[in-house]
Amino acid sequence: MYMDNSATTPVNPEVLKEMEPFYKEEFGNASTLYSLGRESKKALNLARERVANLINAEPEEIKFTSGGTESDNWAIKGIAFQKRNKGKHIITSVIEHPAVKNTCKWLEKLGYEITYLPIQENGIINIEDLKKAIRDDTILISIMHANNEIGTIQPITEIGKIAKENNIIFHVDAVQSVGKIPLDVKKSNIDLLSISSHKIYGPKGIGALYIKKGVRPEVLIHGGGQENNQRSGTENIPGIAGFGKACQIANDNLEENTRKLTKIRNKIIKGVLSQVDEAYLNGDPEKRLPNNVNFRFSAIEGESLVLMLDAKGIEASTGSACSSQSLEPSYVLTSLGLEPVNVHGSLRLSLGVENTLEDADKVINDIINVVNTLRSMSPLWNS
Amino acid sequence: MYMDNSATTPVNPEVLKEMEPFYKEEFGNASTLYSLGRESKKALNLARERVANLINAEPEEIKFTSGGTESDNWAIKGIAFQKRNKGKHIITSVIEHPAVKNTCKWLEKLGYEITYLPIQENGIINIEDLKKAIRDDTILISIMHANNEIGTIQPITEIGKIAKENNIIFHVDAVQSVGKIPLDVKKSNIDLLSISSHKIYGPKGIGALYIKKGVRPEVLIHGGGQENNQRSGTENIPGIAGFGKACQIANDNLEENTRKLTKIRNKIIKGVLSQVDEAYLNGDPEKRLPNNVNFRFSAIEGESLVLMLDAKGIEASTGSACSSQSLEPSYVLTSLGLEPVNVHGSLRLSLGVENTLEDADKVINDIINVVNTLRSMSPLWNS
Amino acid sequence: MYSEKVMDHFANPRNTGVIENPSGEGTVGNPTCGDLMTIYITVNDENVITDIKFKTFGCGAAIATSSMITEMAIGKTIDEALKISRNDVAEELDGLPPVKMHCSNLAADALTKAIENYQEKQANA
Ligand SMILES: Cc1ncc(COP(=O)(O)O)c(C=O)c1O
Ligand SMILES: Cc1ncc(COP(=O)(O)O)c(C=O)c1O
Ligand code: FES
Ligand code: FES
Repeated sequence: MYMDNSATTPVNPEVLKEMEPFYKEEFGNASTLYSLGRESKKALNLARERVANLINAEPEEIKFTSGGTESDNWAIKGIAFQKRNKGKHIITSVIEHPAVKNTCKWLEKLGYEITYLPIQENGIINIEDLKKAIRDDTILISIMHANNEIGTIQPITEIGKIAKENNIIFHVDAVQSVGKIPLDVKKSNIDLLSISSHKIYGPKGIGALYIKKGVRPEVLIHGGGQENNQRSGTENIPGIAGFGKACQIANDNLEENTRKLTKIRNKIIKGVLSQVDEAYLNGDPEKRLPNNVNFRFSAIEGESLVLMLDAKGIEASTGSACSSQSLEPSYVLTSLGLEPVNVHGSLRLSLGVENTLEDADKVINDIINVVNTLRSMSPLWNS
Repeated sequence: MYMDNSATTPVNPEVLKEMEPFYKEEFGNASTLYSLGRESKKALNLARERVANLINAEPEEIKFTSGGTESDNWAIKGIAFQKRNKGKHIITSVIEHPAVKNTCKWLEKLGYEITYLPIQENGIINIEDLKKAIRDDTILISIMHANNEIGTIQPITEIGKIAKENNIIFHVDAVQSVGKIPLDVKKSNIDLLSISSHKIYGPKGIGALYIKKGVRPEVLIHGGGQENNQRSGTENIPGIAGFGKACQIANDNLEENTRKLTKIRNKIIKGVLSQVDEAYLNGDPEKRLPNNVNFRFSAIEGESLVLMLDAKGIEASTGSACSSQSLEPSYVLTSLGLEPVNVHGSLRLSLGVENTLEDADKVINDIINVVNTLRSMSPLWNS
Repeated sequence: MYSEKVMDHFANPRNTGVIENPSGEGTVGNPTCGDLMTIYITVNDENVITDIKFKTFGCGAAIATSSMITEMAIGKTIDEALKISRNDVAEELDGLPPVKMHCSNLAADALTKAIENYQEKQANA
């Protein structure tokens, strides 16, 4: 029972079918003269339309990249370089994905100033904080749509309005939200938006940056002039075709999946919180992705929790220090105001379209058992 | 009859087989705790070894990227940024791929100085020119191994020796040569080397940068810390696994393919030059890739040549101005000293492992016919 | 990530729990990641460890090394047990990932502390 869909998803069989011809018969380079390349060209155009449709953009506003990380890097560095004469101040939040956070850290080394907006107890930024942070030399606001750990959804339409009023470029990392909740780049006044294919049942190694017409971030990857001279490199046609198909499927099933996943999510949350002592939900109970559950349990550690659930056939993840290479607890969870010892016992379940209400029963039971087992050997647990 | 393998290659069926499990059952993220990610991790390690073996590097010196273009950008910008306090002078050649050339042009905008070494009539740089170009503030030499249009092979071992003596980082764009001719990063004193998967029967959208132990170009794509903190982004496991397999196959068959392709290549060259009037070979007859043929024919234009060959079932390419988006003739061919009018009639055939000696017969015949047809309607041709 | 032996000791930890009125007990915290481990021992008149139990709040490696060290220490004299080094524990488990080596330190330190606690009690008796 795979419940780590925020890390990555399996590829939908229909997506794979869409990709296959481009590995073998239709492998031609999209920029060649001869007929073999024509199908590639068509696939490229179709995929561009499908990605655009999912976020209400125009096809020519979609540029393909190697994934969400590259899209984030391109958007932020691209604007930082392009607007360096206008200003060097960027506003972001403390809970952005490392692709945004570490890009900002690098820009700090180059002399940029970054404001990292705090989050409230529910994981959401305070709009007043944003307003106060804006300066004359602010060139970019980069705020994620939904957080990858706690699933909280930021008020991007309000933010977009403020950005527009202040004539500041607005970038949204929508890697976790795209295809899961409604998203409209026009309505939300978004200038740049990052998407990744492997979070929505598409292949890995492909993503896109939506770039609003008229916005021109400096190029990150120079070369042969593909993607309208904005992102070079021979186009990954199978990947692009698969990504496009994944977007179309996500679009067609958005409402139904939301309804279904919300039910499963709420069942798991209710089941665990009502049956496990000292269990809490991280993040906002309402303003969260339909597929995200993030618990914390006192007196136990997340890596062992995840490993024991794995032994029971459930794949999940944790923000515990022990599970990271750096032995530091999740900065998203500590930003919520949690003490490191409480971050220790965190558990993220990120549901996928294949999960069912029966899965919820199993996972609730297994969590109860595993938490009890670990607590029985914990020196911090006295019952 | 596909003869445009320098643009891109079909994916080898064995490569595709290697990739398939990672789309479906073994789709797990390589950095997860649970068992599902373990196979991904293993695949990552195996691929790293296979790529390393092909160029006599150590596995940990291989970093996966989204392709040759990204590798070139990373190598050059990475050293430019890292060494900016040591100097801002870079040496490259006039016939580099746009991924190198346009990266250098961008660095010029940032205040770097670039020396573009000329080439001799045979398409190869003069080592004396290189020696003379070196300055105290030279931080990088970036010279391609084999050229993508005319297939000429640069003396990288001599260049590597000079770079080492002068304590200058040496980057090689080996996208066209890797897997086709022997390459030894240790022997040639190479610090950075770009590879692309889709030129050697691997999937598109994946490549690698070899980074010699101790060399530390600034990171191009920041984020979650994958690839030992040097190239972030969720790893494209199917792509990486396929790329690794392609490298292993190329390695196992290197000598045999070289022998076979050289024969076909020489047969085509001899057949065409001896039977077509005013036909010439661009580039060096000896120091060239076993799979590269590049002709020029007077009084005709390349786009029509390619389209007519396509109608006869042969896929090829040209450096003609008419075939490019910018309507400029190939700078590689003009760098050889050719007048634009002579570049017009250029034709590149890049052979693949599937080509046979019989294919040579067909292509010779078709070229003769097509050249005759086009000349019969050319005002420049009087016979 | 972990060896089969680590996973075995993690999934089926030996000697978990508390000894009431132990001969010695030692608790150490892990400054690196904030984990906690307590080891309880019973020692007989010949200075042999006859019973040992642990409680651990920590990762898979912390639990496995706790379990492993109890098996390594039981039946040994306290002098022999004091010689069990941090590396011995990791080796006995067929190795640990480098980032997890500090967890085996935790186990060895907790055992040492429990033995020292026993020795102090003896000295004060
Ligand atoms: C919010 C967010 N942004 C960016 C990324 C990076 O995307 P990718 O893995 O495609 O590089 C991820 C996922 O890892 C993510 O969850
Ligand atoms: C010499 C050379 N360098 C770089 C590249 C770029 O590689 P990729 O298409 O994988 O980005 C190519 C091919 O397009 C090439 O021929
Ligand atoms: S107890 Fe934290 S890493 Fe082992
Ligand atoms: S003749 Fe048509 S583009 Fe050159």
